[in-house]
Formats: sequence, C-alpha cells, structure tokens
Amino acid sequence: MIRQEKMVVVSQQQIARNIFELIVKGDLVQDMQEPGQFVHIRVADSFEPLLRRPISIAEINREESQFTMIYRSEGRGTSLLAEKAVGATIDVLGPLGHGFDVDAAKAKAYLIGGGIGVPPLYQLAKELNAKGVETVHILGFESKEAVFYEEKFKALGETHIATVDGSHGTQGFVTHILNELPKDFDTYYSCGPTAMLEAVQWAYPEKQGFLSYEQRMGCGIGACFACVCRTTKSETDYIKVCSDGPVFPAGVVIV
Amino acid sequence: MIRQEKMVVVSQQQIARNIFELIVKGDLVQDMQEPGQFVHIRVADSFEPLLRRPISIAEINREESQFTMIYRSEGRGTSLLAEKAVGATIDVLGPLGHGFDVDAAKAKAYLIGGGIGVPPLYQLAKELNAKGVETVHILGFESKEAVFYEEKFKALGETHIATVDGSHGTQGFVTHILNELPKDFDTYYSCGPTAMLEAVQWAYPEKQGFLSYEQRMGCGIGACFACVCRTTKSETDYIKVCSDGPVFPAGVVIV
Amino acid sequence: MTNLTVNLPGLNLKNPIMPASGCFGFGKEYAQLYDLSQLGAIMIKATTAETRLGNPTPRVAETSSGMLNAIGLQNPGLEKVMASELPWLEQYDTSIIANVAGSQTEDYVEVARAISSAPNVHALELNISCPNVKQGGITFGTDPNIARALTRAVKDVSSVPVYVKLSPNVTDIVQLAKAVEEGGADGITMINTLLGMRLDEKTGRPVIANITGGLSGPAIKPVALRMVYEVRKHTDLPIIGMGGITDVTDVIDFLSAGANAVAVGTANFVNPFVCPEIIAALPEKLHDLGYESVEELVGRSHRL
Amino acid sequence: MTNLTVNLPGLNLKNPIMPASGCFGFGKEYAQLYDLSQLGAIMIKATTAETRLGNPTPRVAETSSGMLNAIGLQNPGLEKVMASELPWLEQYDTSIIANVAGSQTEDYVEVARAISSAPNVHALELNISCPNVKQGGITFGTDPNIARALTRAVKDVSSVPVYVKLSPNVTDIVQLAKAVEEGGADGITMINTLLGMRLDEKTGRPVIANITGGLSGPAIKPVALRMVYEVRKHTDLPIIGMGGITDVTDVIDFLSAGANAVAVGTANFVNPFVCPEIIAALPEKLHDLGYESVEELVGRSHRL
Ligand SMILES: Cc1cc2nc3c(=O)[nH]c(=O)nc-3n(C[C@H](O)[C@H](O)[C@H](O)COP(=O)(O)OP(=O)(O)OC[C@H]3O[C@@H](n4cnc5c(N)ncnc54)[C@H](O)[C@@H]3O)c2cc1C
Ligand SMILES: Cc1cc2nc3c(=O)[nH]c(=O)nc-3n(C[C@H](O)[C@H](O)[C@H](O)COP(=O)(O)OP(=O)(O)OC[C@H]3O[C@@H](n4cnc5c(N)ncnc54)[C@H](O)[C@@H]3O)c2cc1C
Ligand SMILES: Cc1cc2nc3c(=O)[nH]c(=O)nc-3n(C[C@H](O)[C@H](O)[C@H](O)COP(=O)(O)O)c2cc1C
Ligand SMILES: Cc1cc2nc3c(=O)[nH]c(=O)nc-3n(C[C@H](O)[C@H](O)[C@H](O)COP(=O)(O)O)c2cc1C
Ligand code: FES
Ligand code: FES
Repeated sequence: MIRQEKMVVVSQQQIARNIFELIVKGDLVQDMQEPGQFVHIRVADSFEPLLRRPISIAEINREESQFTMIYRSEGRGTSLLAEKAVGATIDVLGPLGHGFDVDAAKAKAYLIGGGIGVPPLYQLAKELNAKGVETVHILGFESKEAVFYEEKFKALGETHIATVDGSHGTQGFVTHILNELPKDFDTYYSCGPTAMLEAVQWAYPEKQGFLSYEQRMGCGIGACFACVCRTTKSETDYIKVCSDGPVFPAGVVIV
Repeated sequence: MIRQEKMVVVSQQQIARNIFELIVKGDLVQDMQEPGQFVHIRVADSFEPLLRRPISIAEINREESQFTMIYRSEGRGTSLLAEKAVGATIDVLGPLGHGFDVDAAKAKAYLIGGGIGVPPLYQLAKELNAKGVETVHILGFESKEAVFYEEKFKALGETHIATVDGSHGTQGFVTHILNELPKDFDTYYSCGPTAMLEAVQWAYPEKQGFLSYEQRMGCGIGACFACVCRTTKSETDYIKVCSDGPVFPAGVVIV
Repeated sequence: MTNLTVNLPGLNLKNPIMPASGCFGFGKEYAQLYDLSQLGAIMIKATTAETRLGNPTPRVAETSSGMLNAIGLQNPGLEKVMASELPWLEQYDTSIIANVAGSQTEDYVEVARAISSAPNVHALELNISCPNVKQGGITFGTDPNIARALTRAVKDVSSVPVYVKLSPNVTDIVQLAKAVEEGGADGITMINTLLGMRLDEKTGRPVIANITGGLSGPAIKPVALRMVYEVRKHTDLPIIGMGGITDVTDVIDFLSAGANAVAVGTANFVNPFVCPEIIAALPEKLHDLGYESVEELVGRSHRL
Repeated sequence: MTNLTVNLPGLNLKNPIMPASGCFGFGKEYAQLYDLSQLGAIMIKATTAETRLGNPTPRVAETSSGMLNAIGLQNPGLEKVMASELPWLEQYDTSIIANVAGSQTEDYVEVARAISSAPNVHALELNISCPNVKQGGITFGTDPNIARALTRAVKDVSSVPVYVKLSPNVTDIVQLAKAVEEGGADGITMINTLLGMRLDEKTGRPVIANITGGLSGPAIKPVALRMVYEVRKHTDLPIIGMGGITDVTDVIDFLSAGANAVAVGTANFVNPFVCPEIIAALPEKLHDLGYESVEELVGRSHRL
C-alpha cells in the first residue's frame, strides 16, 4: 500500500562529498516490498520547491520501522533535505514502484552501480546474501571523495570500485572493471546513469539482467505520464518509470 | 545610512497571544536615529514568500548593538519569522524612514497605541523620559491575552489599558480612555490602526501630534511608489509612508 | 449543516471539488490512496480518437512555485478508454467529465460523439487549449471563430452537456468565452496552462524535450483568478475554475471570483490527498465566513 | 578578462544589467546603497506629460513567488523629471533609458520629443504595455496596428533610439514584435507584467484597490523566457529581457534565450543589492560556462 507519512529523522550524516545518509522512522517501512523501490519526498511545507523528489530506498530495517536513503545534495530540493535535523519530520510518499526481482538470481549476481545509483543496490545485496546468492559489487564514482559505502559492500561480498579520475580503485568507468571480470554469474542488477545502464546491457546480452531507470517525475504514482520510456514490448505504448518501474528486465526499455 | 545586514537572533520569545518579542544583534543598530523608524525583514532565503516585512523598532540598545522588535505572527511571513531560533541570522534592511520627533514634546506627552502599533512607543517613551518629559501611555488591545509590555510601560509612567472585550483594563477603545483623561499634555504620539489614528486626531485638534501610518510596501525605501498616501500639503502629490514617514505630524496625511 | 452541493448542467455535484484533467489519469492510481466517491467529479485525462504517444521526455520541469509540462496528450485512445477506463470508473459514485482533444474538428466530433454516450460520462470538457501539441489544440483556443465553430460541431453530436476549456494564452479571454457561449457551450472550464520555458543552466538547452511547456501550479493562480473574475462579469455560463489551487482558501478565492466549482491539478502531485482534504475542510471554512452553502458564496467578489 | 560590454543602438553598456522601470524610481533611493555607476544602465520610472497621481492604495499584493502591483504610473510629470530627476542622474556614469507612457498618441509624442533631448537620456523605452492604467497603455500593446503606428509616431520625434516594451498579455507576442519592428523600433524590451488578481480571504474583496494588478517576480520567469525565445526566433532586433530575474543564473537564461541585455525589477525589493551582486558574479559565471564575453553567449539556446 502506498502511504503518505510524516516520518521522523533518526539520523542525518554526510558520508561523502555532497552525499548524505538519511535514516527515517515510520509505519510506511512495513509496506516496503522489494529492494529498488523508491519514495517521493516533499522537502518543504510550502509549495517552493513545488515537486517531490524521488529517492531510492537504500536499506530497510523493518524491526525498527526505519529505512535509509542516500542522496546527493545538489539542487534546491536536496539541499533543503540535507538541512533536516534529527527529530524533524519529513513528508514521505511511498513505497513506490517495482524493485529488483530478488528471486531471479540463482547462485551469483553482479550488482553494478554508478554514483547515486549505488544506494538501492545495498538493500538488494543484503537480501541476495540472505538468500545465499553470492554478490559481486562493481561501483563507479566520480572520484575518491564521492565514494561511499565501500566497507559496507565489502562486508557482503567482493567489491570493485572505479573512479573517473582514478583517485581511488580502477581509473575509468565500471565497464573497465567488468571487462576484466569473469562472466561466471547468472544475473546482473544495475542502477545508475542511463549511459551506464546501456553499456552494461550491451556487455551481457546473454545474461538475465535488471536495470533501474531514472526519469523526471510529476506525480510519482503513475497518473501524470511524465516519466515514460518507450518499450520494446509495444510500438504504441510507453511504460512508466514510477509505477511500472523503476526496475525493468534488460531489453524492455528503449532509451 | 541604510544597511542590509544578516543580524543574529539573541532572543525570541512569545509574550502574548500570537505576539513575539525578537531581539537581534548587529552593526545596523548604530545607525538608528529616532524611535518610530522601522526595518524591512526578509524572512526566507528563497523567494517565497517574496516580499520583505516592515516591522517597527521597539527598543534600541546601542551599547550591545541590539534592538528589539515586537510582532504579531499571523500570515506566512511573520510565521516564518517566529521560527527563527537564537543564533539564526535574519536579513534586515534598515533603519528606514522617519520616526517620532522626540524634541517636540515639552513637559508631558500622551503616547497612544493600538495592538501591534504599541511597540515603537516603547523606545519613544524611554527617550522622552530620558529627556525629562512625563509620558502617559494609553494602549489598546483585543483582549487580555493580547496585552504585552504593560509592566514595562508602567515603569516609565502612568499607563492605561483598554481591551475590546473588556477582559483587561477599560472595556472599549483607547478613545474611551482618552475621553476620561485631562488634556494637560502638550504633545501626543500615536501608532496603530488607521481608524484609531483618525479618532485620536479628531480628539485633539488643538494639540501638536505625531502619527505613525501603515501601508502595504514593495521596496521600503521610497523607490516603488507602493506605499503612498494623499497629503494636505499638495493636491498633486503623494507622500510615501516608507521614506517620508511612517511618522507624520497630525494633519498631513489624508486617509 | 453546510450545503456543499452544486448543480450544473449534467453535473449534480456533492461538492465543488474535482481533480483537473491530466493530473489524475483515469483515477486508478489515486484510487489506491482514497475512495474516489468522495470527489465532486473527476476530469479524466484527455482522450483522442487514436492512441497517442505524446512527446519525448523530459516532459516536466520545476519552476518557481510552479511546473512546466509537455505530456502531449498521451492517452490510450478512444477505444481503450471506452472499453476499460470508463467501465472501471463505474464503481465510484461521482460524476465523470471526459476531456476531449484532437487535432482537427473531425477528431473532436468523433471522440465527443462516442465518449458522451458512455453511461457514466456526465459532461464533456472540450480541450481547445492544450499548449503542448503541434497541430490544433491551442489554435482552436485562441481564435474565437474557430472556437465557436468547434464548440457547435461538438455540441451537435454530444449526448451530454459540453464545457469548453479556455486557454489563458490569449489577449482577450472574455472574447473567447463569448465565442464558445455563442457556439452553444453549456459551461466553461478555465484555465489551462500558460506557455512557458525553462533552460538548463549549464547548457542553455530547453529542459523540456518539447522546448516549451505549460506552466501550472501556485505561480499562475493570480492570472487564473483574474480571468475567472473577468469572464464571470460577462457571462452567466457555469465556470469550473482552476489554476494553482492548493488548499481550501484557494477554493474560496475561485468561488468568490465567480467559479461555480473548481478543479485541482498540480497540487495532486505535491499532496495526493489534497482533494479529500479540501472537501473535508470546506464546510468549516464556509461556516467561518458566514455562508451556509457553496452556492451562496459563489461570485461574492462581484457583489461587494 | 571576461568582456561584459554590450553595444546596442544608443547604448554602449559596460555590462548587460540594469534595473527595470518602476522598480528603481529615478535612482535616488538606491544611490544611498551603492554607486549607480556600476550599472549597465538605468530604466527610470515611466514619465507622462502631466503629473500623475496613480491609483489608490493598496497598490501591491504578494502572491506565490511573485507580486501584483497597480501603481498606475505615478510620476511627477515630464517637466519635473526634466528639471530635477534627469539632471541629478548626470553625476553617474551609466546610460539612462527613459520609460515613456501616456494615454493617447499625442502624450507619448510630447514626452518622447522632450525627454529624448535630455543630454543623459540614451534611449527611450516606449511603455505600451502597462496593465494598470484605465485608458491607453495596454491597448496600445495588444493591437499590432496601433503599436506599429505609435512606434512610428514616437520614432519620428525621438532624438535617441526607441525600444518598445511588449506586454505578455497577448495571444501572439511575435506578431507584436514584428509590428513594432515595422514601425521602426530600434529594439524591444520584454516583458511587462502579466495581468493578475488577488482576493482577501476573509472578505473576497480584491486586495489591490485597482482590482487587478501586474504580476511580476520569479513566478513569471518561465513565461518571460519563452517569449524572449520566440521573439528572438523571428527578429534580429536587440532585446532587453526581463521577468523574474533574481540572480546571475537567471541572467544567463535570458541571454541564452536571445536577450542582448537584461533588466531586474521586483528582485530589487527583496535584495536591494541584487544588481551590483549580479554584475560582480557575471564574469566568473561566464568563464565557468566557457564564454569570454556576454555577446558570445547571447542566443546560445538557438544554436544547439
Ligand atoms: C526512481 C529514482 C530514484 C532515485 N534515487 C536516488 C537516490 O537514491 N539518491 C539520489 O541522490 N538521487 C536519486 N534519484 C535522483 C534524484 O531524484 C534527483 O537527484 C533529485 O530529484 C534532484 O533534486 P534536486 O532538488 O537536487 O535538483 P533540482 O535541480 O532542484 O531538481 C529540479 C527538478 O528536476 C528533478 N530532477 C533533477 N534531477 C533528476 C534526476 N536525476 N532524476 C529525476 N528527477 C530529477 C527533480 O526531482 C525536480 O523535480 C533518483 C531518481 C529516480 C527517478
Ligand atoms: C511601518 C510599519 C511598521 C510596522 N510595524 C509592525 C510591528 O512593529 N509589529 C507588527 O506586528 N507589525 C508591524 N507592521 C505590520 C506588519 O508589517 C504586517 O503585519 C506584516 O507585514 C504582515 O506580514 P505576514 O507575513 O504576517 O502577512 P501576510 O498576509 O503573509 O502578508 C502579505 C503581504 O501583505 C503585507 N501586509 C500585510 N499586513 C500588512 C500591514 N498591516 N501593514 C503593511 N503590510 C502588510 C505584508 O508585508 C506582505 O507583503 C508594520 C507595518 C508598517 C508599514
Ligand atoms: C501534467 C499535466 C497534464 C495535463 N494534462 C491535461 C490534459 O490532458 N487536458 C487538459 O485539458 N488539461 C491538462 N492539464 C492542465 C490542467 O488540467 C489544469 O488546467 C492546469 O494544470 C492548471 O491547474 P493547476 O495549476 O491546478 O495544475 C495538465 C496539467 C498538468 C500539470
Ligand atoms: C512596482 C512596479 C512598478 C512598475 N512600474 C513600471 C513602469 O512604470 N513602467 C514599465 O514599463 N514597467 C513597470 N513595471 C514592470 C517592470 O519594469 C518589469 O517589466 C516587470 O516587473 C517584470 O520584471 P520583474 O519580474 O523582474 O519585476 C513595474 C513593475 C513593478 C513591480
Ligand atoms: S511521475 Fe507521474 S506517471 Fe510517473
Ligand atoms: S514601499 Fe516602495 S516607495 Fe514605499
């Protein structure tokens, strides 16, 4: 069920350059189904900025009714979000959309993330590991200062980092790492910039894969047709990132 | 000189129903000339709400570089102002306009205020007393819950309170009190709703008086012609409340 | 008890609040959140004769207290709307207003004829004001002669009352209102979005793929209110007012200016519960203002 | 060194930033705050043949990310402006653009002839778009034929280049731009305010005594930007763009859309130092975007 809830900030921390980890508490957590779902956040009580901001669910803690978001504070909305202190409330609409199919992976999965596409892979990695699936994490960032959650991913499995400027890990993009890695996995999951998703899809045409897409959103629940993508499934239809996605099987979305 | 300064909140307190006393600190205080001047406050960093809010200077503390405002938290802007906590900064433009002529009073003055028109009379009363002028304060409020600074005014001179609902002091308007008081003063000063200013002016046609007016403002410094009033001085001109006023001698403003 | 009902041609509304077309799809999504039977009516997404894919993305951009959209009338087309969307909506006890769009008169006529025959469609909203389609759309809404003729053509085939949705992107909105009145319109809905644009600050490229988009949200409320006020001065036709409504106070403003009912668009995206919340707040608000019914308040700004 | 200069008919600007007419009086008030010689130019308050008292108060009202005003062209009249305001401004090293208003052609012609002869007036801004005066004003700005004729009449008597200020309250702004171009305009300034309205929530009465007012501020920026972009597509005339500019990013947007220079109106009320702050920020901003001069950047959105 989708709820709108004033959730309470439990923790707000800067964890990398412009990157914040925000933990909030509330009943809505109980309705979270799959890793890869997102929430739609109203950052101000006023109508300025007007629109909600879509942010992925990075970690779910059902016992404590808490979940974690990791976001880049960049524009007006996310800057305001970064100002919310412990105890403040945040208007959260969610959980929204369809996430990663955790049951699809059999033995070994590649989790490939770029920048602020990395967060939803963390809950995914946890759930896959819990099911006994081995996870390998290939994560790309701008530079050393932008890297986050490296240790946390390492605790769950083999983890490779690429940075564009080479200041940490491999220099270049995640694809540079993928080229060097064996293809001994059965499923890949990816979230990040569209160009990265395309490259990943090209790299593994024969594998089962799931990709999480971004689009500018209005409603976030499927009513406004703002967030559509063309699809290979039909010439006369679009799919909506917010309600049909944001995660789609590889090969479904035309960019 | 008019300055725009980020002033620091030293104290913020609710002192009556919806009425707040706000003390801020900064260099701008040194330029304050006369009681009855005002400042123009930007309540948000964003452009929503857009316009600055004019608030009178209620008390000046030059040694500490602090001044006090007393305001009613009512609309969007003043509600945001009420949220500013100690240590926060507030964008203040001021001091603005021309205040009360303190030198005009000789021996005894009536200070007549209504509601949020009362605040500027406090600094005025202090300065008059410092000059050896006896001050009588006639202050009107909605009800008991809305009364503020009664003790402070009492400490400076005879003080009469009227409330519309009679829950404190005399029932009715300040004019009900004025009717009962002797006319043994040489100068009156008044600030409050326009209807009250009119009534006061009518009550003392023979006395020297100074009245502080309110108008909706744009710029607050005399450039936009938003805050004008017709004047008895000229048929073809207006006076500007923000820069020619807000205080005018009795008989100058046509309402 | 405060009386919220409003009776307009084809529409016996339990209250004057309805979601605006294009901001509520065909209701399914918001039905996950609350019971749609609470609503005075629902203005469904524009329907065209054929399936429309609409414009490329990005289709939305945020602006100061507003947003731009250029969806481009994406919709499944008349056939699917008739076959699945409308029947699904029959479970709710609310009036359906079908938004009809097209790029030539024949399209409008075809859709109007068919959709007005659906059992739960109570009125049509003729969308002659969509700024985001290359052909037709807005030109129908800016030329009084074309608007009059189109209204008449649609009126001739419709089995339910026809409301015409006016564009604010005109020199003289009253002239347009008069024209559609002459064309036989049963009512007016206003306003659609103002044409606007946003650029990417780094590249200078338009953020919206369609280059320009329609501005909606609180930013446009003063313009919408002024237009409703002006049109009300010149016609007795029912007006469903919209443009930047976010709360019950905004609703009072539009009713005061002369709207008989109101629609809420963009605010649904910010607060998906905005319509039921306004409906719940309305009785007390009317009471505080000294009115016992919505109809008593309508047009009060003209009676001062 | 980034080159901020802009050369337009009559105006050799040291930078493209100027306060908009009506938001800066005749400069005296802001001169208390900073040295006006920093400004690219100053657009002074509308001047009419006779003293004008303007509209009753309240004259302003706040709206979402914007404000309404109905000052009604209050000004001391041609004679006083010539005798005291303009001479006072001579101490500053900046260009003066005189905003000329009236209610009939003769008024415009009289003011234009006289004021264009003042030694420090470098250009006229023909205000055919003021929404807040009962006669003339906006009708001049909505009818292309009248706008063309008025431009020609003023052009005939002016000793300096004539810029015409366009109203956004029209169906087709390009048509108006073309009309004033045909009338001999040397440039265009745009946009004036959008007609809007606000009601008092308690009484339903219009907040502004004039009933309607002109909407300005960030709320209207998307509309202004779209109009500049459209007009630039259809004319090579210089454009001074305005509408909702509050910071250097907004300036870049207007220049990208095709404005050659920009004016800042409402934002002066919020931050009286906004013009000098933008001027100070402009070189670095241009540099970051990879441009060495303002003129290089102008119109970049059309070259993508
Ligand atoms: C399904 C989904 C999940 C996401 N998860 C995360 C996450 O976990 N962490 C994170 O940092 N970011 C995430 N994003 C991107 C995030 O939504 C944007 O960075 C954010 O909306 C930008 O807002 P702003 O206030 O910083 O920028 P502004 O420039 O003020 O935004 C202006 C408008 O553009 C929209 N917008 C800008 N960039 C994007 C974008 N990349 N995608 C969608 N809308 C955008 C904003 O939502 C807003 O409506 C996600 C996006 C989507 C669609
Ligand atoms: C010279 C002067 C001195 C003032 N001194 C004080 C004071 O010391 N204490 C105090 O509580 N109030 C004072 N006021 C009134 C105060 O400015 C308004 O109450 C305040 O602006 C309302 O803002 P808001 O955000 O609460 O209301 P909103 O309704 O959000 O205001 C909307 C717009 O209307 C304007 N406005 C609304 N009411 C008034 C008003 N009465 N006068 C002028 N503009 C108004 C606002 O400034 C704003 O632009 C003074 C006004 C003036 C002109
Ligand atoms: C995303 C979006 C899609 C819209 N689609 C339509 C539409 O299909 N048909 C229509 O007549 N109006 C459409 N509109 C306009 C709205 O119905 C409404 O007239 C406008 O948005 C002003 O109201 P608001 O400010 O409350 O949003 C759309 C508006 C938005 C924001
Ligand atoms: C208070 C006020 C007074 C104005 N007076 C004039 C005027 O006298 N002549 C004119 O051409 N425009 C006038 N304008 C319009 C502005 O010059 C400008 O075109 C408009 O406000 C849009 O810019 P902005 O959003 O930056 O304010 C006035 C605007 C305001 C807010
Ligand atoms: S954001 Fe509205 S349909 Fe996806
Ligand atoms: S508020 Fe602008 S002149 Fe007084």
